[in-house]
Order: sequence, then structure tokens, then C-alpha cells
Amino acid sequence: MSNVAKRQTSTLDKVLRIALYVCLFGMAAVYLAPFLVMLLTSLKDVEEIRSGTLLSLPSSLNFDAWSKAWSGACTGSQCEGMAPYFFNSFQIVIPAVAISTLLGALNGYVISHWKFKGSDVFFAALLVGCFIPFQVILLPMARTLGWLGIANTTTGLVMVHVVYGVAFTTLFFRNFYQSIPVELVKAARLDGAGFFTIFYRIILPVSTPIIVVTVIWQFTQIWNDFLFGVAFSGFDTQPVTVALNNLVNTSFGGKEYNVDMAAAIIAALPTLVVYILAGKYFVRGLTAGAVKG
Amino acid sequence: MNKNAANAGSGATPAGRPARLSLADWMPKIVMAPTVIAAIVCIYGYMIWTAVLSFTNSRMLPTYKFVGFDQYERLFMNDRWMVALSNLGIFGGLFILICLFLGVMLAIFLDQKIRAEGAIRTIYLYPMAISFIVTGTAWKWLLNPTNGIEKMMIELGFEDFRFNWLSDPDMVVYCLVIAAVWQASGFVMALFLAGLRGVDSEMIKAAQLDGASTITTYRRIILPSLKPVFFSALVILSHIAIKSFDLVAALTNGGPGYSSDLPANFMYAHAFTRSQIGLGAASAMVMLGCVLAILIPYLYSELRGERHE
Amino acid sequence: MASLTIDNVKKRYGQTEILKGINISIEAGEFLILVGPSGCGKSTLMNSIAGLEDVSEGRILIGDNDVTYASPKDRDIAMVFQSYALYPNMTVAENISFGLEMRKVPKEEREAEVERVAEMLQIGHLLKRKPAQLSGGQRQRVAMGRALARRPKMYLFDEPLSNLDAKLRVEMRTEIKKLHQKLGTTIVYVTHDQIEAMTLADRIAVMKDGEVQQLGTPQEIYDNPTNLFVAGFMGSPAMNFIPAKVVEQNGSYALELQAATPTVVPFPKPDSLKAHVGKEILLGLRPEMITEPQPHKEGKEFVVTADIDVEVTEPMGADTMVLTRIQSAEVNCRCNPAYPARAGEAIAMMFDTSKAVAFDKDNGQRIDN
Amino acid sequence: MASLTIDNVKKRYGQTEILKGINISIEAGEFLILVGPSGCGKSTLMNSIAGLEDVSEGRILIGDNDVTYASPKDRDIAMVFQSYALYPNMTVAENISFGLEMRKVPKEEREAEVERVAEMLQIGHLLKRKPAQLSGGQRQRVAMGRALARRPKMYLFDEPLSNLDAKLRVEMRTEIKKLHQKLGTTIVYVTHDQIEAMTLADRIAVMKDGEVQQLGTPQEIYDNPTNLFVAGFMGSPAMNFIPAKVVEQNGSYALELQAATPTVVPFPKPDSLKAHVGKEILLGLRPEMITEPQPHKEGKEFVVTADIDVEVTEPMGADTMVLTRIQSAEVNCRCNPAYPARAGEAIAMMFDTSKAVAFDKDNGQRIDN
Amino acid sequence: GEVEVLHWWTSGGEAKSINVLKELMTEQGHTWKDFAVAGGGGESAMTVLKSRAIAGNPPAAAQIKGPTIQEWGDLGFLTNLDAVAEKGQWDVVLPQVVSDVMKYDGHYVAAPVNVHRVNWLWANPEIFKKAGASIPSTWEQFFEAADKIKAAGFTPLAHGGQAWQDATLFEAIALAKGSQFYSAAFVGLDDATLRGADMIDVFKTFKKTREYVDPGFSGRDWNIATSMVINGDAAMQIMGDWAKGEFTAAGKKAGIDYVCYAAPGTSGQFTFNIDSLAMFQVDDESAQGAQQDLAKLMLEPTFQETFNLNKGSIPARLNMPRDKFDTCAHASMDAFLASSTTGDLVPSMAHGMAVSSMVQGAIYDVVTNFYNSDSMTAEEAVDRLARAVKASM
Ligand SMILES: Nc1ncnc2c1ncn2[C@@H]1O[C@H](COP(=O)(O)OP(=O)(O)OP(=O)(O)O)[C@@H](O)[C@H]1O
Ligand SMILES: Nc1ncnc2c1ncn2[C@@H]1O[C@H](COP(=O)(O)OP(=O)(O)OP(=O)(O)O)[C@@H](O)[C@H]1O
Ligand SMILES: [Mg+2]
Ligand SMILES: [Mg+2]
Repeated sequence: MSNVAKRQTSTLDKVLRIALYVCLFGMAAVYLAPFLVMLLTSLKDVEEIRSGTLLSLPSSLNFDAWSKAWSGACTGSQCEGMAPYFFNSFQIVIPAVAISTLLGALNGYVISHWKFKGSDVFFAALLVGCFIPFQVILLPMARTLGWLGIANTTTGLVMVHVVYGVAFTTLFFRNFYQSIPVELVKAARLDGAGFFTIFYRIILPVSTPIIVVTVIWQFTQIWNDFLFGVAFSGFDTQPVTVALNNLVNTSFGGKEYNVDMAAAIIAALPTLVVYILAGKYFVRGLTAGAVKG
Repeated sequence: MNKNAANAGSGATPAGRPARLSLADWMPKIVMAPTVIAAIVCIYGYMIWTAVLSFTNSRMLPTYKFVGFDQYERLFMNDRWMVALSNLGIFGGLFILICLFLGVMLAIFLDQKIRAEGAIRTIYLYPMAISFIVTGTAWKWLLNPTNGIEKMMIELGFEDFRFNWLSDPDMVVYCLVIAAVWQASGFVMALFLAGLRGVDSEMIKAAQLDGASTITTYRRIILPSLKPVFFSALVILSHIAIKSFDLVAALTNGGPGYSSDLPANFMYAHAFTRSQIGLGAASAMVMLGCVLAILIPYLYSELRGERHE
Repeated sequence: MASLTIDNVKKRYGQTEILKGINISIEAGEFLILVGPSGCGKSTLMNSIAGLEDVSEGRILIGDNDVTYASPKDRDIAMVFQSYALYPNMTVAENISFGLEMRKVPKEEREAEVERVAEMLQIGHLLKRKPAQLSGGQRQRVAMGRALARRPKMYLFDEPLSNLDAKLRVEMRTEIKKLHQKLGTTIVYVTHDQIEAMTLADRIAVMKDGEVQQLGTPQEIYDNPTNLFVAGFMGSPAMNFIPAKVVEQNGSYALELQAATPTVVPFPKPDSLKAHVGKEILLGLRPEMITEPQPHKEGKEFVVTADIDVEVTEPMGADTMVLTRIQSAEVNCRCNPAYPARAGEAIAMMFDTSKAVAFDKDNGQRIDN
Repeated sequence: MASLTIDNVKKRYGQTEILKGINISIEAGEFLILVGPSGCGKSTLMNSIAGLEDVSEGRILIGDNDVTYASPKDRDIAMVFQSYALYPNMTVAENISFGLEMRKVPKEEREAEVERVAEMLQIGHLLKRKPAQLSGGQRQRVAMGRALARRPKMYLFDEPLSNLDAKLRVEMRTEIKKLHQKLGTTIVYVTHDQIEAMTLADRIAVMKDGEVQQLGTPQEIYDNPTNLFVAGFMGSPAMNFIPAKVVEQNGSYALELQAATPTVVPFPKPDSLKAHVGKEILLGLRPEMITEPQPHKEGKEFVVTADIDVEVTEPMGADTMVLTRIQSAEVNCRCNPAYPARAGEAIAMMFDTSKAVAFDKDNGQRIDN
Repeated sequence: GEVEVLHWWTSGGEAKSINVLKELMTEQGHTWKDFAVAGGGGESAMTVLKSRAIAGNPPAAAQIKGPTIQEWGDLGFLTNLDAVAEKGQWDVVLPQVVSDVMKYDGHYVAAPVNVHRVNWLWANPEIFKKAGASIPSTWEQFFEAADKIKAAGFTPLAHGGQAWQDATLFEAIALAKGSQFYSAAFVGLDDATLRGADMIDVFKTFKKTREYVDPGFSGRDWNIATSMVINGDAAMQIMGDWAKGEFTAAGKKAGIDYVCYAAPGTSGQFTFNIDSLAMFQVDDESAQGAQQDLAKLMLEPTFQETFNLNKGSIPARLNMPRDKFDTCAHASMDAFLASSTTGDLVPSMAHGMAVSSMVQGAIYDVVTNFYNSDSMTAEEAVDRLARAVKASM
């Protein structure tokens, strides 16, 4: 309701507004608490963690854990930290997100504006499909990838992520496109625009908010995926979550919680960056005022 | 906005319609084809395969010695499975409801021209970013009776404060809910925020003139027009609920005992750790069956109802 | 430029039949106007012609091609939507040039065309705006511009001027007329404006409840409506339907009205009344045919003066509408504002029945054809 | 019911000033009609009154309350939006009753009211539909219904009848008039329909480019426009502006027109012409004042007959518009269809200047006031 | 050639140990592809292994142990190491129990790296002193001591409430009933034994220990529990010899800062847990060569020594120089040798050496649920145990 006029505020309004901010910041604090624990822990040394309370401030800022997590900690027999695995993850995430988002957008567009016989049924079937527990598809998928000759490769992983991500992306886009007036598509068809032109020129430009949401979802899902990452990657294509898991599951010679926490935060950085960047495009939609009635 | 113009048309295509071979007419189908193929093979193919396995006594790797409904019988004799199922009911229900509520509420609050919207939005979203492999540990600490919130509160002077859900077999499932809500509600918020950003402003004006307060405007005008978004959110949330695996693995590992086990963990443990693929497959089929029982009627009404909007 | 044949087209939404077998056929280059009450299916028919809705039955031919199942873009039609359907993410200029771009018109030509159209529609200063920043009438003009920029085989206009002020509307109407004369493109046009209908159309199709009631030239429709509905629909204020008894008079037939005093008026085709002698029928007479007595007309054939009771007067600037009553029927008379009609009094009115028509009271059909 | 005072209201979108200081004040219960060319700021003004847009400057008072910064729902106003703004997820019935529900009207009353309104608007059979399933005109009526169901202090109607057919429009117009008479609610109404404006309004405000040009009763606006713009805007076809030279004649002043032959016509307020003797001014004469010679009028004061060149004739049913030319100016004459005007020939026309007005050629202001 | 090795030796000491092997391999001119998947006692690694095997692309070597080796052998995935074994005289250098586990169908298919003793009691002598208690050698003594310790304000038993830790504790208590009982129950899976009075007794003792653990135990990692002993918060922990690594890392000295004893009532008995790498069939010939070399290197004394020094366990091969090992390891080695002849050397149920993973899982479920349940009686538990075991066979 941003278009509600700004007007001279009454006391009640002011009180409500303050309450709103209090509520928002309060929730923000709640959301932040676990992160704060992680952050503070990552800045303490092992001794402090053992003795202090969760939210006690570290006695001195100590970024050793961070540098260790980044480049020194052992993940398996290598002790190169998280750094090398970032590249692997990016190699998987970027194509997988791009392809699944694009496919989802196209599917959503077809299902909401180019219906054909069975398209609705297919959509329903696709949705049902996304409830299949991922654990059960590990083995048949491994076999399939083996057949295709892309077992334990990045390509294979990308494919797996695309296949199981597309149901969600389709869902997001379809439900968003549902509210775009069919008249727009009709007008464009009369103007002589074809299937793709309409998509590219008319539909995509108004899709930014949903693209943002989809990218956020897909990026997070794929970046944080462990199951597929571990099962279908090769020894040299392991994504960052597998490294993180290895790093965290050190149970010999004292757990270095500060390094674990630092590593986790580092592993989450790309996702956070995506949130911040993509968030900028959360602009107000543009459909309003285009048609009458 | 004859929304159903296109669909009604397709439904009512007369039998006499000549088959056309123009590429343009086939475009929608061609575009959908990869997804259709992938879905048929990688979702339904595997589903059938799993169904087949659930009737075999496959152990470490799939074999095809059929044993009828034995696995299902064993499954429902298994106390741990029953615990997992009822946990899923409690966990899923609470998780979805609370997430929807929080998500909608926060999205609406954030839509009030908030100064630091970008920052706050990212704060609400960030829990999604961090893998549960580690946040599980942080939550474990926070919820731990001896050194988490309880200790903090006691230090703050609330001597009698007790918070020991994590070690209480009856309450531990609520710990899962807390952590899961923390993680997913931000995304629901984002989903709704995106929806809110597409609502026609004229309609809102009309509602204001009709005398609707801000709250009523949201409740009666804006949110109903976001029905598709609810639909998305619901599917996503139930998906998360049903597949919550990392969460349990990291936070409670099913404990105390197996009181916080969820079907996904049960399935994984049996299919992979305990070499009982047959039983695992059966449990997967039961999970799927439960989902379908809830989802299909809903899908049906959604996809029907939407035709007239 | 192509002829248009609509052959028994039906359209159903679920159970409800919206178009109940439409048959219309016009020549290449004709200007067809669709009129009819709100909700009678005009827009639906337009959409069907454009190929934006599948028809449930029947055929549509453009020229000699059966396009019933052709895709919209292959029909080469430009349309102005009743709901505008502007592309919200494009500027006005982009909205207008999009269609040209799709047809691969080079950039310079497109720009020139946008300029031309914008000037014609007086929206030159708005080219950089987005639709959301326009007023209602401006949006409507952009919607027009989008169609006018192209040179299709056929134009479809769905109430394209409804949100414009009178002056602009006249100008636009003239532009459309000029365009039609210059290009000779076939045009189908929906309007609720009588003047638009009368001045623009080569032919008018009057629709009601998904059926075509009459298809004819404006003059035919106006002077020779086939039934009560068409007669009552065209013309504003509507034709008066005055209950009248068929009487025999001097071997011919005439009509007796129950004005303040019973009055017998002649009828142009007396023989057609023969079958109805003694029965009550409805006499159709347009308001401009009932005026204050005009000396230069009096005494002419078909002109009769009688007193009637005035109920209300409504000044309309150029004329004053005088609402009178004959039996149960309200009768509108179009008088000079100076004529001293006063509510509640009877006053003399001159009936000119030279163009009168007669309808069966029961089924509403013309009886004098 | 409340009076409305708009006090120097300005509205800017970014740099552009859309409303440039509007001053209007009407009594409680008055029916104000806003007219003006497309894009002149009518809808913007309506939105400002309703509180849907913040004004950049100035004050708005409803009754004695300064509501400039009040929230829309506290102003107790019902509005019909030009773009309808129906709630797409509600049925027609729900759309109509929503406002009542918000005002806590009990369910039975609401239902009764919905019925009543729906019947009045002839949308009773559509109550269960969603807006997307309606035709343009039906949507517009639902938008009307939403406003009419309520009993607010003030109604705002933004072109509420533009998409209705003529017949329905007349009926709706009558309903609105009745409603106004019965409830006496203050109404602000935007229309492009001259007849609506003339028949409904207590007062008309003519706007142009964000400024009010004239505020007055319909008759004032029609007969006594303050400037060329108002004169040209109201009336369809528009008033003729005929270049004329002020000449002195018999101690009084008159105007000389360059018809087929120069003709001198009298002027109702000759003295006001004094200052312009010898100069060219514009004589404003409505088309219905230039007709075929009518025997019963000839010889009266202010009636002069002269020959003019016919350019085009346009039959409009009841009348025929004859387009003629005097010097550079096109002149519309409203004639009986029977009058044998033919393009290219000169024909006699009767000028009735009893209601003529005169404008300064340069600044367009009236000079005879 | 190349060897790809799938394992979950990712923690500090383990990783160091495995690096030794890697270097040795590299010296031999082979390429070592390290595929480490940590966590959950190898759950994830097993998942990976299955997925790779089914994709037709298994690693050359994978960390598999106990009966699982037989299962993989059954499926025909493992390769034959007999040639290497013969050259290295594995039959001689490896104790019978160990070599049995490494063979499938009479052929070597896997190579062992170490032997863990599971039935250890780790204690903090300081606390015992303070509480005036002495280190228990029977369960009766245990509870006596525990009461004193509790009274002195310490946690008597450091424990982590995870299924495998519960099972480790449980199995130690069962072992105290005698090796025969243990074997009948957890190796033979004898129904009568599982339902017997002794078993009920075991459950009761097991449940009783619950009173001596602190309230925050549930879900706790084992190493945190160990650190409670190290820090002087808790007096004892029953845990395998890998716990030693924690003490060492904290700078504690065996015999001084902490002491290691056999779990109560099990001195002279030895529950073993053997880590090993099984070799999978690979197509590439050079890879096969590397694989054989890997197997050979693993049994070399140098590697066995370094690995076990790091891991806290004892070498799988006999007759190794023991001077570098500490007292606890010496005790372990002695017990290993002694028990191997008396039948007191038993496979660890809790660590997957005794039974298939299915049975193991079933036992876990009953044990952990019993331990955390307030209402279940020992009799019920025994019944459930017997039924669960039967159902999963
Ligand atoms: N958001 C906006 N930004 C900039 N200019 C705008 C915006 N909205 C409207 N305008 C301009 O303000 C002017 C007045 O608009 P308004 O809608 O009030 O016109 P109107 O008198 O209602 O016209 P119409 O009869 O066509 O509906 C128009 O010229 C329009 O282009
Ligand atoms: N999607 C739909 N489902 C059911 N009925 C519909 C649908 N769309 C339109 N209709 C009905 O079809 C009829 C014809 O609609 P159409 O839009 O063609 O009318 P119209 O003649 O253009 O009217 P108007 O002059 O008001 O624009 C209307 O009565 C309308 O209610
Ligand atoms: Mg229409
Ligand atoms: Mg407007």
C-alpha cells in the first residue's frame, strides 16, 4: 500500500508506526540471535567458548578462526579450508539456477497463458512429484546418470538440480503469471508477436519480483544441498556443503567450534550476497493501471 | 480480464479442428517437453521403481525378490515409524501454520514503506542461507537446558525459568518447529512480499473508499487476491516439512531415544544406514501416499477454482 | 483489405451460450458497426474474429480464407481492446511501435509512424510515459494508436472513443473516417454512440442477446427497423411506440391515437394495415416527428396536429424534449426550446407520420413490410 | 450531504503541475459536473477529493471540516472509478456489499440493498459472477453498484456511463437523477456526454489544463460561456465561431459576415461592441441557430437570412448537419433533413443571433459582458 | 595408477594418519584421490558408496568394516587381494579374528588398519579423590562410587544421548555378564538369551546409570562428554579408545590426569572394532596395480604405527614394536593378545562388528528408546529387543 498518501500523522498513527518498527526490529533480533551466537563464537577462541556463555562478547576480536576456516582447516586429508570448494559450488549453482529458473518461467508462462489440453493436469502431476522424498531417488538417479555417462560430474549434478528444481520454479512462475491479464497476451498476439517474443517482451519485464524469489529459492536450495552434492559429485567436484560437513565433523582432538561457525558463515556468504543483490529488485510490480476492470 | 478465455477455449476445441503443423502452434508443447520428459522419467519413473522395491526384500542394494506386503506390515509394526509419522503430523501442521502466519505478517509489515526494508528483509531471509549442518549446532546450544536460553534467563535473574524441551521426549518436536520456522518463515515473507508488490493500486484505493481499514483491506482485498501465492507457499512449506531431514539430523539426531524422528530420517536410516531398502521404499511410499491424500483434493480445487478468476 | 464472412458462429462459456449463431457478411473495405445492449456479445464476437477466443461452432472467413483456426497473428488484424490492454512495462511510444517491430518494419519508419499516429491522436507529448501515468482518455488513445500504426487487412475497434471528450471524439471520428476512405481497409467497430454509428457505418449490425437482429445501412436501420427492438435501440431519444387502433377510413386504413382527444393519423403504407383492422398495434414515430406545430409544414400530407398531455420537459440546449403521454405510452417530442410546453397542461403537437412504421404488439415484428 | 470547498488545490507529479490551483465551492446537495478535455485533470481532482492522492498545495473542505489530510475512509465518500477497480476475487454481489459490510450494516440489510441496486442497474442475473466474467458495460455497472449501495456524504462518479449503450445510459441517468432528488446527496460527476452534463448538473465546472475555466449552471455555461474554450467545448456539434467585422449602423453596432455575399447581422448587446468598431472579432453562434429559413420566424428581430456555400452534408437522423464556410471558418448548420442543401452550391440559411456571443480574436475572452 | 579412496577419517588425527598413507602411495608413483565424506559414523559415506556403485563407478577403496564387507562381497563388488596377502603373509601377521573379517569367501578383499577396544572406562582421578571413591571394577562398585561422586557435587557418568553411545554403554554392561552371554546375545542373536533374566538384569543396570548422568546429556556428542571428564565436571565415561585422542589434545597425561580401565566387570575382555579399507573392482589396469600397492602399504608396520599412534587404537598386526605407545595402548594390546585365546575377544555390537546393520539398527532403536523412556520396564524392553531382532533378520 505504498500508494497510500502520506499525510500529516495523528498521534495514534505515530504510536502505531512506532509499534510497527518495534515489532519489526524485535523480530529481526529474534532472527538474528542464532546468527549472533555463531558470529560471536567464531570470534572467540576455543577456551573462551568452553568457559563463557553463548552471548558473551569475545574478550578480543580474533579472526584466526575465519582465516583458518577459509584456507587452513582440514576437510578430509586436505587442509586447504573452504576456499577450493567455492569454485565447485559456483560451477554447479550458476548453471543450475539459470536453467531451472528459465525453464520454470517458460513452463509457468505456458501453463498460465498458452494452455493446451493436459497442461493443467501436467502441472498438478509436476507438483505432486516434488513431494517425492529425495532420498528414494538417489539410487535410480545414480543409475541414470551412469547410463548417461555423467555420473560424478558437475554436469550430472546440474542436471539433477534442474530436474528437481523445475517443479518449484514452475509453481512460482505459474502462480505469478496467473495474475497477468490475458488481454496483454492477446494484444501482443494481434500485434504479431510470437510465443517467445511475447514472453521476452511482455511477460519477462513484469516478472522481476518473482524472478527474485525464484532465484533466491533455487540458489539457496542448490547451494545448501548436501544430499545430492555428496552422492553425485566426484572427489574433485564436491560442493562447499560437503566440505563444510567434513570440516564440522571433526571429532578428534577437540572440536573447534569457532572454526566451524566461521566456516558456516563463510559458506553462506554467496547466498547472502544473492539476497542482498536480488533484494534490490523487489520493486513494486508494474501491472497496475494497464487495463480497465 | 477474461482469465478463462484461453482455457475455456482450449477445453472447447471442436473436434473438427484441423491438425496444424505450424511450428508456432507447437511451441508451447515443445517448450514444456523437456520438463515433461524429466518428470516422467525422474519423478514418476523413479516413483514406480520405488513402489516396486517396496514389494521386495531389497537390503543393501535393490534386488527383485518379491515379498508382497511384508515390508508394509513390518513398517506399521515398527514403533519408531509410528512415532515418526505422528511427529510429522505435529511438526508439519505447526510449522506450516506458523510460517504462513509469520510470513504474511512480516510481509505486510514490511510493505508499509519501512525505512530499512532492504536490511530487515535480508535479516529475515538469511536463515535460509546457512546450512543446517551448522545452524543445528547453534540451535542445539541455544535450546540446551544447561547452557542455552535457560542459562541466560537464569543469569538475568529469572531463577525459575526452565526450558528443557530438547531433552524432553514429549516436547522435543516443538524444538524442531522452532528451528524450522526460524529458517523458512523469511522465505514465505519474501514470497508474499513479491505478491504484494504486484497488487493493483486502484483496487486498494477502492477498498479505502469503501471504508475498509488497513487491516481489513489486507484481509479482504489484498490477501484473497494473493491466493496463488498462498498456494505456492503451502506447497513449498509442506515440501520442506516432509523432507525435513538435515534439521533432525543436526538438531536432535532423532533423540532423545527416537522421539524426534521424522519419516524422512526413518526412511534414510533404513534405506542407507541399515541396509533395508525394501522397508525404506515402503516408508517412502507411505509418505507419498499421505501427501497425495492431502494434496490432490487441494490441487483439484485450486486448479478448478482459479479458472474463474 | 478483405471481405469478412461470419458463418453461424456460436460461442459458449461453459453452459451459457453467448453467441447464438451469428451470420454476418461484409464486402472488402466496408465499415461495419456493431451495436447492441451491454452484454449482448459484441466484444466476444470481436475477439472471435481476431482469433483471441476459439469459437465453439461455425466458421470465420477473411477474404476467401477460412481462418476459424488460424492463429491471431496470421490473420493480420489490428484491434483496439475495450479494456485497452496496454503493455504496462512499455512507454507509449513502445506500445505503439511494438506491432510494427513485430512485422519487422525498420526503425526509422517505425519512428516516423509513431510520430504520425501520436500527432493524429494528440498524444505526442506523452510518448515517453508509461501507461500508468496516463489519464483514462489518454490510455484509450494509446490503444487506438497501437492499432492505427499498423496497416492490417482489417481493423477491429471495440468502443474506441468512449472515454474521450465530445470534441476529441468528433475529431477522432473524422480521423477514422478519413483513414477508412484513404486506405479502404475493412473495419469492424463497436460503439454505443448513435452519431458514431450513423456517420461512420457502411453497415450496421444490431445485436441482442447473442443474435443479430438486423444488418443494414444506417438509413435502413434508422428508417426501416425490422422489429421493435431495433427501432427502440437506434436513435436517441428512442423512437416512440404509440398504441394505436387500425381503423378503416375512406376505403383506406389509418390509425387512431388516444391523444388528449382521439385523433386519426394517416399511415404511409395503409394497405399493410388491412389485416389488423380493429386491432391495436404499435405506431413507431421518432421524437423529431412530433414537434411544435410548424406553419410551413402544416397541411402537408401525413401531417396532423393534436393536443397531448405534457408530463415533463427536459431542455437539452438546441432542443427541448417534451415528455408526453398517450394512453400508457410515454411519448417524447422534440420541440424548439421556445415552445411553451408546461408540465401538467395539454399542448398542441404536430405529428408527421410520413416515416412512421407499425409493429405487431405481441411479437414486436414490423407489420408494414 | 455536505458542501464541498476546493480551495486553491494544486497537484504535481514530479515536475509537471497537473492541477494548477483549483477553486470550486458548491453547496450541500448540489450536483456538480466536471467536464474538460481528456487529460485535463478531472480524475486527478476526483482522487484528491476522495483522499486517494495527496494534494501538493491547497485545502479541501467537506462541510466545515478540513479533510485535506483525512484518510479516505474518514471522508465518507463513495466513488465510481474510471477504471472500475473492481475486486477481482469477489463476486459481483460481494463487490457491491463490501462497502456496507465495512460500515457494519447487518447482513439482511446488505442483501436487500444488493438486490435493490442490482435490479436498478439490471445486473441481477450477474450477482454470482466474478468481474472477469463480465462485459465492459456490465463491469461498469457493478462499479456503479458499489457506490450506489452506500449512503455516503458525497458521491464521486468518474465517467460512470461511458461504456453503456444509449438506452441504458438514459435509464441510468434518470436513476441517478432520481437518486439525487431523493437523497439530496452532494455529487461530483465527470462526464464527456453533453446531454448528461446538461440534464444532470446543478452546476458545471469546465476544466482545461488543470484550471477551472468557468463554473456555473448548465444554462449559464451554454448560453453565456466566458471564453472561446468553454463556448467551443460545450455543445455538440460545437458553437460556430464566425469571423465578423464590427460595423456601426444606425447609431448602433452590428456585425458584418463574409457569407456568399457580405451580410450584416444584428447583435443582442450592440453597445459592448463599441470598443471594437472596425476590428474583426469572433461571433459565436450555435449550429441550431443557423437553419433553413423558417417562415414562422422570418422577419423577427435578430433573424437574418443569407446565402452561404455548402461544403458537406452529414445526415444524423433527426437533423442533417450542413457544413458551410464563411471566410476561413467552418460553420455548422443544423437543418431539416428535407432541406435540399447540396455540396458545392450556395444555399439560403437563416441566422438567429438572439443568443449570439462575441469573443476577442486574440485572447479568446468574451467581449460582450 | 590412481586410487580413489572413499573414507570418513576426516578428524584431525585421522586425517593426519591417512595422509601418511597418501604420501606413501605418492612415493610409489601413484595418484591418491581423496574422497572424504565425514559425519554420522559413515552414514553419508555409505550413501555415496552405494550411489557410486550403482552408477557403475565405485571408488577403488572404501572404508568398510565388519559384516558389511561380507554384504558387499555378496554383491560381487569386491576385488581379490590374495596375492598381496600372500606376499605380506597376512595370515601370519594378522590375528585370526581380524583376518576373518577381512575375507570374503576365503579370499582377502579388505585390509585392516587398526583395532579399537570399545569397553574402556575413562576416569578423572582428581574427582575420585575429592569424592573419596575408588575406581569401580564391577557395576555394584560403580553405583557405590557414583553415589559418592554425586554427593560430592559432580556428574558421575559423562554420557552423550545418541543412539550409538547408548548402545556402547549398554554393550559394556552386557559384556560384564560374561563373554558367552554377550556372544550368544549379540553374535548368535539367540532368542532365549535375548529374553533371558540376565538380559533383563542388563537393562535394569543400564537404566540405573541414567540417574548418574546430567540432565543435558541428550544429543550430546561423545567428545563433549569426554571434555566433561577432562574439565573435571564428570568423573567417568565409558567409551572406546578413540576418547584418548581428546585427552591427549587437551594436554592430559595418561595415568596422571586421567586413567583408563576396562569397563566395570570386563577386565580381560575385549570388544573390538576394526577399521579397514575394502577394495572394489576397477577396470583400469594401472588402477588395479595401485590398489594392490595400497593394500600392501596399509599392512606395513610404519603405517600401522603412525596411524594408530594418531588414532589411539592399536595396530591390527601383531608383534609390532610398542615403545612409542602409551600405557593405555599397552593395556589394550595385552588384553587383545590375552583375550584372543580365551574367547573373551568379542566383536562390538554397537560399532557394527557383530551383526548386520539391520539387526544393529533394530537393537539401537530398542536400547535408545528404553534409555530415554520413563515408562518402559526392563521386561518390556527385553521383549521388544527379541522381537525387533527377529523382525530384522
Ligand atoms: N502518475 C502520473 N504521472 C505523471 N502524470 C500523470 C500521472 N497520472 C496522470 N498524469 C497526467 O495528469 C493529467 C491529468 O490526468 P487525469 O487522469 O486527471 O485526466 P482526466 O481529466 O481524468 O482525463 P480523461 O478524461 O482522459 O480521463 C494527464 O495529462 C495525465 O497524463
Ligand atoms: N468468461 C466469461 N464467462 C461467462 N460469461 C462471460 C464471460 N465473459 C463474458 N461473458 C458474458 O458474455 C456476454 C457477452 O459479453 P461481451 O463482452 O461480448 O459483451 P459486450 O456486448 O461487449 O458488452 P459491453 O457493451 O458491455 O462491452 C456478457 O453477458 C458477459 O456477461
Ligand atoms: Mg464489450
Ligand atoms: Mg479521467
